[in-house]
Amino acid sequence: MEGPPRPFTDYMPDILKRNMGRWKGHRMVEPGIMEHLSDSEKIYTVRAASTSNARYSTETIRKFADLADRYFGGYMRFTGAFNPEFFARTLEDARRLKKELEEMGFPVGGWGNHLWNITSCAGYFHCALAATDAPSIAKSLGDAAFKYFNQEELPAKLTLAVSGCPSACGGGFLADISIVGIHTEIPIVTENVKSCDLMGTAMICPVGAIQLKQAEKTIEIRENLCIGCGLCVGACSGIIFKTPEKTDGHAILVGGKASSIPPGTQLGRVVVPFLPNDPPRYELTVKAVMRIIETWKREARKGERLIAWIERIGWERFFEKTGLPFYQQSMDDLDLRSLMLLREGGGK
Amino acid sequence: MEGPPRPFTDYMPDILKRNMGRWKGHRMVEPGIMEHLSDSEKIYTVRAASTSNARYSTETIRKFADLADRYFGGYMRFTGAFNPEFFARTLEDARRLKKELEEMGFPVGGWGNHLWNITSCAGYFHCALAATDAPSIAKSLGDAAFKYFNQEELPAKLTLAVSGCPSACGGGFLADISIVGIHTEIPIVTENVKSCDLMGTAMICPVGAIQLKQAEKTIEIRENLCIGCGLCVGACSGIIFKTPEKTDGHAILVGGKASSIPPGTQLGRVVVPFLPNDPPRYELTVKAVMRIIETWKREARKGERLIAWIERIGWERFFEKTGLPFYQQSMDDLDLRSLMLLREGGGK
Amino acid sequence: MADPEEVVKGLEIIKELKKGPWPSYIGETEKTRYPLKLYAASLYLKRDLWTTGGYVSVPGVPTGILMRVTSRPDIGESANVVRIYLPSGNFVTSKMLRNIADFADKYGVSMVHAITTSEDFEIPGIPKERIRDFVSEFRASGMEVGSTGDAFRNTTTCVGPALCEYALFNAPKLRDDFYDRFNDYAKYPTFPHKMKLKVSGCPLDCARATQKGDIAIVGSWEGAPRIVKEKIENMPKERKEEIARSCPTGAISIRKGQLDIDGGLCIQCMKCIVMSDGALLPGERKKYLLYVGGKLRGKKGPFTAKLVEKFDDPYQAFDLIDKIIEVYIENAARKERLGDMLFRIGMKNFLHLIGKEERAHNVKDLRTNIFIKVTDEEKEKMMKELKKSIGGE
Amino acid sequence: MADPEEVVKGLEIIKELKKGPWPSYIGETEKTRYPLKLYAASLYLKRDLWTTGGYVSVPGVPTGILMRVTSRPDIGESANVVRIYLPSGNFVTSKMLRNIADFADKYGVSMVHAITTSEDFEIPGIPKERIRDFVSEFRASGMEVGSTGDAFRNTTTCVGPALCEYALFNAPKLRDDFYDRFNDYAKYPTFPHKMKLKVSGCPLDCARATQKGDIAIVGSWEGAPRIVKEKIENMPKERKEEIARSCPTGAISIRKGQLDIDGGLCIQCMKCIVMSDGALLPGERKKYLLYVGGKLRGKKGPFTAKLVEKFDDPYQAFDLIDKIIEVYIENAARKERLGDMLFRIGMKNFLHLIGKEERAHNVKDLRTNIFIKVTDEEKEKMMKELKKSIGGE
Ligand code: SRM
Ligand code: SRM
Ligand code: SRM
Ligand code: SRM
Ligand code: SF4
Ligand code: SF4
Ligand code: SF4
Ligand code: SF4
Ligand code: SF4
Ligand code: SF4
Ligand code: SF4
Ligand code: SF4
Repeated sequence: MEGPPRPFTDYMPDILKRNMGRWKGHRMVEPGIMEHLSDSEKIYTVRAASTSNARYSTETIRKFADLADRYFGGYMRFTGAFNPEFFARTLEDARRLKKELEEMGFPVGGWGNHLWNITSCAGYFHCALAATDAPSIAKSLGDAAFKYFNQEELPAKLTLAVSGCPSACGGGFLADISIVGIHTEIPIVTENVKSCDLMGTAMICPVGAIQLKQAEKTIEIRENLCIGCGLCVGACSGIIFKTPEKTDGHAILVGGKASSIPPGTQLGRVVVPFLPNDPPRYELTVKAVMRIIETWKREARKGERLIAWIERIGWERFFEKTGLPFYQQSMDDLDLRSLMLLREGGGK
Repeated sequence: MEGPPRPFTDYMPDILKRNMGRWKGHRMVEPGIMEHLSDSEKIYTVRAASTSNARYSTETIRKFADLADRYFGGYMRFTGAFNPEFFARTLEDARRLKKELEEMGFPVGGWGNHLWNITSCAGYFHCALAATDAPSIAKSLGDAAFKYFNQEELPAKLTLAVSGCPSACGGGFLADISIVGIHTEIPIVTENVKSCDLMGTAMICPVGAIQLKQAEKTIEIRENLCIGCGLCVGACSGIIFKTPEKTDGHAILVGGKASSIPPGTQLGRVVVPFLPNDPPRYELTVKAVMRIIETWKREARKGERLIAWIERIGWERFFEKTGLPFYQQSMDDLDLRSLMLLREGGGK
Repeated sequence: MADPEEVVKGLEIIKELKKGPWPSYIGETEKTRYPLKLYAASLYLKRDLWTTGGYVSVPGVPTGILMRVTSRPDIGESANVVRIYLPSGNFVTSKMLRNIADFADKYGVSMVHAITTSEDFEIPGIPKERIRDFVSEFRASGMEVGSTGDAFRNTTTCVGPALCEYALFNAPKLRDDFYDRFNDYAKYPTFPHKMKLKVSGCPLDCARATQKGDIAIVGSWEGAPRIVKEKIENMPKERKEEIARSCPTGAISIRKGQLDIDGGLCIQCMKCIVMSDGALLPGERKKYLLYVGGKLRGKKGPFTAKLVEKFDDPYQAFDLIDKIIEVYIENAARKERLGDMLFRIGMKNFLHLIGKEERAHNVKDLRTNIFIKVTDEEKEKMMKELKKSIGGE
Repeated sequence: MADPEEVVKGLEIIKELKKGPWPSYIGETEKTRYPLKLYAASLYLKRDLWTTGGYVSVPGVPTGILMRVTSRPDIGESANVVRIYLPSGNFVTSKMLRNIADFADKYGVSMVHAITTSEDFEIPGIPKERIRDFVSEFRASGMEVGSTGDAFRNTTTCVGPALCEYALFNAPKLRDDFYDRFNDYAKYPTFPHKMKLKVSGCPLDCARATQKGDIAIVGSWEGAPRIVKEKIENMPKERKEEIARSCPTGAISIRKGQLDIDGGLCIQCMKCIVMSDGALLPGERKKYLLYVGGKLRGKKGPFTAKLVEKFDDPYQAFDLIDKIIEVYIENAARKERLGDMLFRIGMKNFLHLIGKEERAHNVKDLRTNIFIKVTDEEKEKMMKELKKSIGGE
């Protein structure tokens, strides 16, 4: 059979098959432990933080398999947001699981008014296109915001996401607070360009900055038009950023969310347009993110996601209250009603 | 002295000069009669409906002058929204004034949760560019919605505006409910075009639909591009709409407002994109407007302007509740096109 | 000679428009010499019977007088219109009204257009050959014509402190002063297209400045509304709760039975104020907001005006208006309203052209894409500011 | 041979990343054969040391396998990545995990990327020459690789009714069925660019379908939420009031002590439901919403998805998806995501191309300009509908 293994029910424990569509309620017992009730049965799920970019050794994968065997007949799952999720029959079992996971280095937490997860892409770790290293930023943020994962309450759900470049594989744009890598130089064309599909490369440029020089079998980048998006760099190995160590960095965006709860689906907005890459701990970036979280925590109402709070008070006061400077790059020139229409379209 | 007569205080009654900036409060005694209080003094204003497009005979103007003489030493004013406004020293005087005005055919009303005014442009009455006749529509709406002017309460302030064409002199776009005339044909070029500033005419077209034919001393309108906006027709007498009696009509827009009260300044949105010109009484247009007013009256909360109500319930339910059909023309694509141009660096 | 069919039928139609409780302009018009047959015919034919004659300048009125040409001279005569400036706040005296009526009788068709949507009076129906005489005689009577052409059209303001306790400044006086300073721009057609300045005394914006003003000045304040102690004390608890609930930003809470307003959250929307029966009024730290780019047509259709700057004194806006005019004249295309120019070049470029930096109050929302260009200097400046504000190393 | 400076300094840097309470990927990586020195050097040098090798197709995987080329072969080897489909809902068994771990040990670097943001597993570090063997052996073990190239990338869904009482349909099952029907589009790279279908069981959208889905299916309903009588009765009055106040449209009122929900006003936002501790649940008149055009990059940056249609049965969406694919293939430019195509041609044209008429649910806001084109037939149709609805003559 081609495609994914299916039916998926073959990979589910019996209790879930029996209760499929029959669950009646759920309750967060404590961060990371959720109780699910059907008419006659009960199950606990226990979810642990994942490593940055969800990278594991086979040793750890086998330990997960062991836990699944010992607690639930060999079944477990991974959430859509990176986290390994285990099943338990009783609350005691769930708490034992939690302890075991924590001993392995995987704290249990999330759900409710907590930090649920940090997604991140491969960045320098595995990708060819990174303008910033997502995994190390994700780790630094996780350490700094850790108490919100399994201890202190926030006004509402909080998600963080880190992506190495505007492709946003790690979910830049979509989390309450997202970090997205950006290039800020105009790429240059090298000899290698000859080996690329020149027409295809020219066509990929979103602003028509690439001029095809058919005769010379090369292309030229018009500097005044190029927005440094990097699409051509990804498409053709003969186009490169020359000094990424000087020019690459990342932006902070706030206010993305997916759920229908007002104000519905939202994309993050750029509040800090550029921060330099400063591994291992990205102090300034982490400080700015923590400042946003803490201001929101102090000022928002219960149940108010980050963007709901900002919508209530307005951007001017967001900057006043967080103390973050307002940068002109946060201003989109397309900040006109037509763009709003576009951004919003129909929908939730 | 050039410009307007000034200082304006020379044209104000003493009591207003004395209390300038010292008013402490106001109270709508009844529709059209407002009491203004300063620390030590009191004044009443009485405002009457105006004719469509605020057209008066000199006979009536002189009667207004007489009223001003008899009640307040020769002083009166006109509100920014067409209405003649008189002053009175006591409530009895105000009520007498009201009676006199009503006997002249000028009912007193507006303020608070009522219909405040209907502004309208000249339309066929005096303008060369009209696609619909604003004054007769304004009159028909005034008659139909009259009870909301000085009797029944609405959820909030209501303003109506009628404009003969997209220039919107009468205030199309900006009232809670606006009617705006539209042309729906592509204009044609006649012999007279030779007398126009051809270059200027070509430049006026917002979508570049006019092609200059320097050699032949004429221009050509590219039908596929032309959006029938009529700007060229206004600019050059050699360009005309051929069968306006068949193609002209008007649209209904809802939700315009100026005040800061949430949701702030708003432009009207097109809910009925085309209605035929059907004088004298424009039954369908009037019915549609009344349907909107009555649905809003029934469904909105106290203090909720039309657009605030619509924002709360959403457009889908606006159409469900009013029963108005949703027309595809209410959906904007033009904005997106110009935005595209802009994004891709399109110039003038 | 008998009237043609369209007139006969047309007169039937307009008879209907004399009925009903709303004041009838037809009834009024019958008392004038306006060519009602022409209008009647146009309603029957469903087409406008006027054609445009443009603005023709006459001595002393460089921006021109509006010409109206009839396309059916058999049933109605061509006629032209003069626009008359009113005193600020549209205060008129009976003397002024009678004077205008006299001129309308003598030169026009005994009709006065009292008041236009841009708050002038008009006298319609003046024959072309009499315009010159009219203008000089009318001027001699102490009044002025204007509000035409590619110049400042009439500047309108709300009634302001003359009648209204919300006014944060003397809006009508500002209009007087505007004409002292900027009248040349109103008199000579030097702009790419018309320009309109509209002024409101408070954010309720009775002058619709934020909808119609190429340039708008609106009175506002900073921080919380002012609480009128005596009045708030007598307010029933439920009213207070209702007011607190109505605040869009949640700035109002009730502490110890009293309204407590967090100035840091107030967006000066006036909602609580209009609900308060005078117990709340605009705040005391006054601010004056300058907006640009509002208009209803132009090339791209209607735009609301966008906030550019907040001043401590409304007269500070005048210098910026000088700069805006300069930028408009230099950068706009022919017949391009300021708002369309703004749309074309972008708010950012506009701010830079008028010598301003972008600030949070200039945006309603922030960008979502990150195709951002930043120079090295900008980066350095950004890091400095950021470190200062959040205490980086 | 001694490590070059950038590796030595780099290893210092990453040591720091082993500290702290958040799980450390460095700690994990040290237990693998991943070239950590290469990564360490890149952090020190502040530049990515991988270069792209594109997707190279191998027999049986026409959409290709992701190639990773190192630009510093002296400190790290080139390596390629396979993406592995998981069962819907990301349910995995210990057997499956061990099987994958075995393959990662044998072919890769003993590392598993468990789970990608698009909910595959990956095994990184497979040498080019071993890919073919890997693929056939891995397939024989009962699992499939994919989610690459200009094709349907992995379709993701929330966990749905398997664990969640909000689910309005069996989202993971729909994914199974999707692959039964559409696998060819996932297997062969026939699209202009990648396509992603994301599916959420209810409007809370745990799959982030409306942010990331070129095509998104989201469970919803019509009318009011369902009230669970037993539970609502025990709810304290203040909780009820809090819930009523929280509704954005004011659909909830309290009548005779009970929650009264006006279905005509409910926008299915789920706010009341998540506050209710199970006393409110999604309504019973189920609807399935199809959105298009979401994505995070493309040519124009991030767009949220736009609502196209509401179905009574989620499987009705499949036929429309067929049509959407057809329209996408025919109309998109090379490397143009569906959302960018939509932006370019406009929602209207898109709807027409897929054989739909515009309806109120397709828009969030209406146009403000009136430069409208309407044909005579459209006018006639409009008048007919209008008369029918408001009872004109
Ligand atoms: C497990 C997971 C889905 C999956 O298939 O993997 C999930 C499952 C549930 N989500 Fe979710 N959400 C999951 C990611 C999301 C996401 C996406 C994300 O975080 O990346 C969202 C959209 C986020 C957004 O809006 O930005 C999401 C928005 C919600 C919400 C709305 C939150 C809000 O305030 O807007 C709720 C309701 C709530 O929290 O009360 C919710 C509630 C739930 C509940 C608790 C509902 C229930 O009745 O049980 C589901 C629990 C099922 C369970 O125990 O497995 N789920 N949920 C995802 C776990 C992510 C994680 O590991 O952290
Ligand atoms: C007289 C007038 C200004 C003028 O200079 O001519 C005026 C004057 C006042 N307006 Fe206004 N508004 C006047 C047109 C407007 C307009 C423009 C319009 O209607 O064309 C608006 C913006 C409308 C909009 O938002 O679309 C306007 C929005 C308001 C509001 C906000 C209403 C709202 O609910 O949004 C208030 C507050 C209220 O009604 O409680 C207000 C309140 C007031 C009060 C009653 C406030 C006060 O403290 O007294 C002012 C009374 C002064 C007086 O007695 O003359 N005024 N007001 C205008 C009378 C118009 C008329 O004849 O109907
Ligand atoms: C008299 C007046 C309407 C009324 O009956 O009250 C009026 C009447 C005309 N306007 Fe206007 N406009 C009048 C206020 C407006 C307003 C409202 C306002 O200013 O508050 C607007 C919309 C606001 C704005 O400016 O955006 C307005 C936007 C226009 C436009 C569109 C300009 C543009 O491109 O944006 C035109 C066409 C043009 O200028 O090319 C126009 C053109 C015209 C002409 C001159 C068209 C023509 O050549 O036939 C109209 C003459 C009608 C006539 O013969 O009586 N009129 N015009 C108003 C006189 C204002 C004044 O005293 O100065
Ligand atoms: C592995 C994964 C990230 C992760 O670490 O979890 C990933 C990794 C890459 N993505 Fe992605 N994308 C991944 C999910 C995403 C997502 C999120 C999602 O699907 O939920 C997005 C944003 C959503 C969207 O599609 O808009 C995403 C938007 C992109 C783009 C932008 C495409 C566009 O033009 O819109 C690219 C660039 C491209 O395709 O040309 C890209 C390209 C890449 C490449 C192949 C770039 C390259 O050639 O080096 C990355 C390989 C990294 C590596 O070597 O490890 N990736 N990519 C995810 C694999 C998904 C899967 O299992 O199929
Ligand atoms: S977001 Fe950019 S850096 Fe990160 S994996 Fe995707 S393409 Fe690579
Ligand atoms: S970096 Fe982006 S904008 Fe610049 S040339 Fe390449 S594709 Fe075009
Ligand atoms: S809106 Fe149009 S029809 Fe009416 S006065 Fe202005 S230009 Fe003439
Ligand atoms: S009607 Fe408007 S769009 Fe058409 S040619 Fe004339 S100016 Fe251009
Ligand atoms: S705008 Fe404000 S100050 Fe001016 S009249 Fe209206 S309410 Fe009064
Ligand atoms: S003016 Fe508006 S924002 Fe300010 S306190 Fe009053 S209601 Fe709140
Ligand atoms: S999207 Fe809805 S149905 Fe699916 S897991 Fe989330 S809450 Fe449950
Ligand atoms: S789902 Fe949302 S809109 Fe519907 S009743 Fe509940 S809170 Fe109100």
